[in-house]
Amino acid sequence: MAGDDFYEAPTVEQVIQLIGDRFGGDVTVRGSKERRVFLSAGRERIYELCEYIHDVLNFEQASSLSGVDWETHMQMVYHLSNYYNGVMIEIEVDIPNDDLRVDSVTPIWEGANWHERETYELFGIVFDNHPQLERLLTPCDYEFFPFRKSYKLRRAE
Amino acid sequence: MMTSKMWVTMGPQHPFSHGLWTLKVKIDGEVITDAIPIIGYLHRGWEKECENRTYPQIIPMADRLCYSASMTWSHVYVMAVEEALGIEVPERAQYLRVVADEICRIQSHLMWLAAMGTDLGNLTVFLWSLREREMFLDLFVKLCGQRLTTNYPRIGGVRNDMPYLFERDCMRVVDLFEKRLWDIIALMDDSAIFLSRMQGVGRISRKEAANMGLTGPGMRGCGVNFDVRRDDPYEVYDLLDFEVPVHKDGDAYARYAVRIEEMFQSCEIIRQAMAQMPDGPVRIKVPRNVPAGSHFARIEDPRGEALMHLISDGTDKPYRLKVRSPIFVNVSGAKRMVLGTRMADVPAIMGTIDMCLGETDR
Amino acid sequence: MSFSDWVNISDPLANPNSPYGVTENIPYSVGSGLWEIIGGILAWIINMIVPGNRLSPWLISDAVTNALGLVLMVVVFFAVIFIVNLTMIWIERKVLGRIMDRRATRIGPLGYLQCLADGLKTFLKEHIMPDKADKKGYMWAVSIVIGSAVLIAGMIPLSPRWFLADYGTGLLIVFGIFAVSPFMILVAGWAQNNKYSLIGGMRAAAQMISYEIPMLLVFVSVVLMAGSLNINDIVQFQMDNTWFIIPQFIGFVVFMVAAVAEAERIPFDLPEAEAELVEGWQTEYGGMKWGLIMLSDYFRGYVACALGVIMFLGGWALPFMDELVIPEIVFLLKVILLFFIMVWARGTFGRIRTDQILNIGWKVLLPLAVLNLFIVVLLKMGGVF
Amino acid sequence: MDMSLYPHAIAMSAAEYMSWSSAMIDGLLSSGMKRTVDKVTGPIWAWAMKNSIHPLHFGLACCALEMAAASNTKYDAERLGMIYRSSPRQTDVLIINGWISKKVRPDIRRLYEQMPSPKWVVAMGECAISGGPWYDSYNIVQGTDQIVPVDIYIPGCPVKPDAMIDGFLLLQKKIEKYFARGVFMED
Amino acid sequence: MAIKYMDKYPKNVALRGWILKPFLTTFKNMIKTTIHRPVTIMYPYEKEWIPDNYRGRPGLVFEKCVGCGICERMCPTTCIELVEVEDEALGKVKRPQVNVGRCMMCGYCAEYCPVEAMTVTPDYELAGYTREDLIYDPYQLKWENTTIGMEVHLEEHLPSNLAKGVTDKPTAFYEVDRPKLIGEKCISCNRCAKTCPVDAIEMIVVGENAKGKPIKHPKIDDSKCVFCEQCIVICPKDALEINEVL
Repeated sequence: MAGDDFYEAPTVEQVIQLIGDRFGGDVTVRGSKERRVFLSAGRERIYELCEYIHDVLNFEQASSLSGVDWETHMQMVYHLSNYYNGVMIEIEVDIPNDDLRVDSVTPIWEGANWHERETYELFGIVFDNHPQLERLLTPCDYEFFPFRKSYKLRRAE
Repeated sequence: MMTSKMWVTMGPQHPFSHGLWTLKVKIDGEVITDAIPIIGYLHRGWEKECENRTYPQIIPMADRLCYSASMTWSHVYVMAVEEALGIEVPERAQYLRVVADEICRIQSHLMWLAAMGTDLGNLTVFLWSLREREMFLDLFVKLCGQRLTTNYPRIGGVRNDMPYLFERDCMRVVDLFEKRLWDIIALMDDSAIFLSRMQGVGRISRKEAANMGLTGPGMRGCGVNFDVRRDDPYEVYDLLDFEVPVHKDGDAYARYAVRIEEMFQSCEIIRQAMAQMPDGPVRIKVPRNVPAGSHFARIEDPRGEALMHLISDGTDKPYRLKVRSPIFVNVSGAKRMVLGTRMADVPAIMGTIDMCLGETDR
Repeated sequence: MSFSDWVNISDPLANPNSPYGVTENIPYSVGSGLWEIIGGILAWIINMIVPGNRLSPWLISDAVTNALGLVLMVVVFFAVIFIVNLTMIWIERKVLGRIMDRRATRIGPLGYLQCLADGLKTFLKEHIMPDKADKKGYMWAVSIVIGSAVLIAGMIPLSPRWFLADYGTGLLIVFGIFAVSPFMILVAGWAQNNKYSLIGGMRAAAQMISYEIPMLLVFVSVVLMAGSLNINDIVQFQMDNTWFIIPQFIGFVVFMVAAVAEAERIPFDLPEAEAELVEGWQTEYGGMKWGLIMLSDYFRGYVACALGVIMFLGGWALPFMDELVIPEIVFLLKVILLFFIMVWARGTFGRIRTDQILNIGWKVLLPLAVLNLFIVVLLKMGGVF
Repeated sequence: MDMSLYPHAIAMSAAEYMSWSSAMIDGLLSSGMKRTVDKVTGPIWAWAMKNSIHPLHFGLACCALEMAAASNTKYDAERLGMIYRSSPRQTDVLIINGWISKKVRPDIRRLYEQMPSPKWVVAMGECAISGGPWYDSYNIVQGTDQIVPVDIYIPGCPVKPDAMIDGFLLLQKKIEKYFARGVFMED
Repeated sequence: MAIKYMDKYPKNVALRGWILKPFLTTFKNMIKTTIHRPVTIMYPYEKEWIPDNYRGRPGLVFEKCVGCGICERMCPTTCIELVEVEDEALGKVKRPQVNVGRCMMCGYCAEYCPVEAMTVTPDYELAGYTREDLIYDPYQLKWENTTIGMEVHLEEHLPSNLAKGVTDKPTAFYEVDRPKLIGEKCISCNRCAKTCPVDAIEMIVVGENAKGKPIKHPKIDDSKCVFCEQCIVICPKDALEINEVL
């Protein structure tokens, strides 16, 4: 993003400071530990937030993207890491059950591609602007989303 | 000249795929113009199954996540649970975990070296490195009672203390291994044929690697100087002195060299850990219910960065357990790595990724 | 009439109809002698059952003895090469086992019978032909691959007294038939209707054709130096002068590299590259057909080594001790020595790439072969030989 | 050579050959010759088959590593004549060494069909025997015997290379029994 | 620490004769293994030594077992099932039966067994022709010559002990954890006493109810109890709960 400084290896304090400055109330800081920052964000600005984290804070790698089914709503959890001082950011994004859509971060991190495909097929969360949102792990004739809590395994019955 | 291109499906039963996956390549003569990786042949819903098992029951399941690096996977699982419980593991247990981790890293790298040897057409490398691997598996048998699926770490420590004379065995194996590894190196590195197969093949730039999310030796072969053990230390790695090998080239040879050097460094870590190991308890009692919360732990797997994200809800079973597998991300870049190379290079490139499909498909 | 009247072992070379009347030929002697015994016994038994029949005298007539003696000669000759080949397979397994620090085969005494078990097993397997395969090409390719391999193996004499035919064109025809199988491999690869085998066949054709040329150049220089195409003459010339490995060391190296490539062995086994092309051009062959292909591989390996021995290592001759040793044994030992080097290379190296193999063939071996030819011409003109 | 000396060399038409050979087979079967031949040749075939087991080079999961380890220097399965071939056409034994997901199930069935008979299937490890740790998964076939007939079950998680060789010794006994009933002139 | 390998390689192979070094290396090894014996273990004739704690199939010491069912509860693959068997000395008892065709040999049954009846055994040659062969009933499970190494002990340290500085008193959950009674919920049904495999529960009269019938509450004998949780599971009113000691 133009006009912003480039931070090669921001510390935890810098990360909280910068994100707070830029996004204000849209992003809340849930807490922080040594080398760990926990954020939660609204799903409208998640793409912008991720782009800012990638371009300005220089978090080059999306470690993990995972979906969580809280039964009342779904959640996406992003774990982002950098290659310099081991700081990781965790972002939680809530998604309402009646509109399972969120912006894809694959244009930012190519490594997020398969994580998003996996989340799509296992939870049914649809990622906008994803280049190839298809089934990855399960056979293509599966109609259900196995990781949702509404799908029970034999042992749980 | 007009040539027609054809799709060749390599897999799922194919000698180049160590495990079960498919690489569909479009070849023009011998040159690859397009590629589609297909995975999921080993998908078993690991994360879903864990939601139906109690916390200790998941440890042996985590062993089967990646069968050639079982120790690190159960380690990262118990670390995530300990993070959620907020407990500190006894120091001796931490050292024991480090030792077991490094043994696991060496044997996993040796398995990779063996597979790499057969990929490049040499059975001698395969058998020699499996011979060295047997020594480390014997150590595992003595320590944990199984060759591959160790089931060694426990929530709050490790299963048992070192058996009698284990330290001596460990030192002997490490010394012998360091001597014998040079034989394999002489076979690989001093041979013009192997060098010509590996150098300049499957080149990845640093930027691409970062964007793809490449981790582990693949990433360090591209010139990224990062290692979770050193830069985000867990257990007692911050008390140990070791080097992180980094190579600038980013080709198959760079990844090979990084792994070989890592084996030497692991030997050194085992020596130091054995020397510094304090006396004391190795396992503490932990409550069976984990307080609600969302926690994650990451670790340096032999293949890259392993991360487990645990969401607990106060019961004795996890609410959600997400596994970030390094190979899952590395193999998604397979297309980018093989484009423009020849068909004969595919095993050489995919061999240096060190596939392990158990953790990829989960 | 008694048994001895029917079985009379004569000197086969004294037979006026014998094709080997002029020179000594042990396989023929053994063959016709065998027939004289077997046919004699048969004739005697038949005569005992039906006295005075016309079949019995016919069985031991000169012409029949000749004809069936020739057949038995081929059988004897083939049996010897076959056993040598089994030994070579055994040596390969054992040497590889020792290089890799393991026991290798243990079936039978010292593991010698392993290849026999493998061979017998392939008889048992079901005959499968892929549905979409080109039936004629699929079957004929195997026949010609194994046929040509056995044919050239039969054309190599083991000594001046152990051969099937003594022919003037000698090495030329051996090389000619040696070059047939790449085309049949291409046909086989295409006929199986499998992409791996097609790529394997293409690789085989490209590789073998590019390695024929340096090989032929080396062959030309040998023939030029010996002044004859006849194998006996070439060996005799080496016995009279010196083994060709000394003046033509470059030629020997070029020949060995090309021979390894021709025999499709590591490091040049690209057509069967297991890592990327499953089993290469043999992917769809199973059962007996595959067994025959494996056998032909070893026959071609034997031929390549035998050619190397004849052209460079003095054939069946040993210096200073011509009278003391059995020439056939000397020849086979030398063949096995060369084969050991091939196995050693297999245990040491990996497989090289398609573009590299062609580069080596055209850019390294071909100039070296030309250099070798140049040296030979210089030596010849200088009157050294 | 004087061809006139020979009887009419090989002058049998295809139809003649067919009728001749079927008459020969009937004769052999009716005269009890087949049983005699089987008694002599059966042990030979059994010896050949059991000493030359070529398993398919097919790794599924954990036990694939132990399968590789069984051929390493310490255990060396080649002593028993086991050599891994990559093409199913050239193999005798299909080793299922891991869990079978629903995605790979048709492929395993296909590999089995591609192998020429006589062929055997070995279920190696818990996952292949009964689904093992993944017994309640939605994507796993609970046991190999649901898709292909299995001859030997080798438990272990993963199977120790020794145990795998032990299982193959058991398979050799089964092969001996198989050939005791005779294979001479059978399709 | 120093880099050991990477600064030495790759060397210039042209100067080193391209392929000569590997040739010599393999030749050296060939000579070595020809003179000495290769490392191969000729398996059916000789076997390698394995330690006692090797986790093969589970074993059972029939006499020690009390049929508490901790192994059944801990088994991650639910391959253990308690079956009723007729024993000459003990009569009708419950003993574990293991489906070895599903057991993943994690050793949990041996580790958590409070009476050291379940053991790990070094028996790994288990191949069979059918799946039924692999279901081991309690008598098949027996393993002669059980050594101490096979009885894997669960040794945990209580964090409270460690805080006090006591580091030489390892314990296990079945030694310290006990069921706790919530008195007002108990309906004196006596089920826990019936189901207790070690007869640790005794019903004690604590008073009389309105109708004059005695109110019995279970009293747990701590020395006998192995904390198998069977009483907790069977209690119809959830009057017993887990009391963890940390």
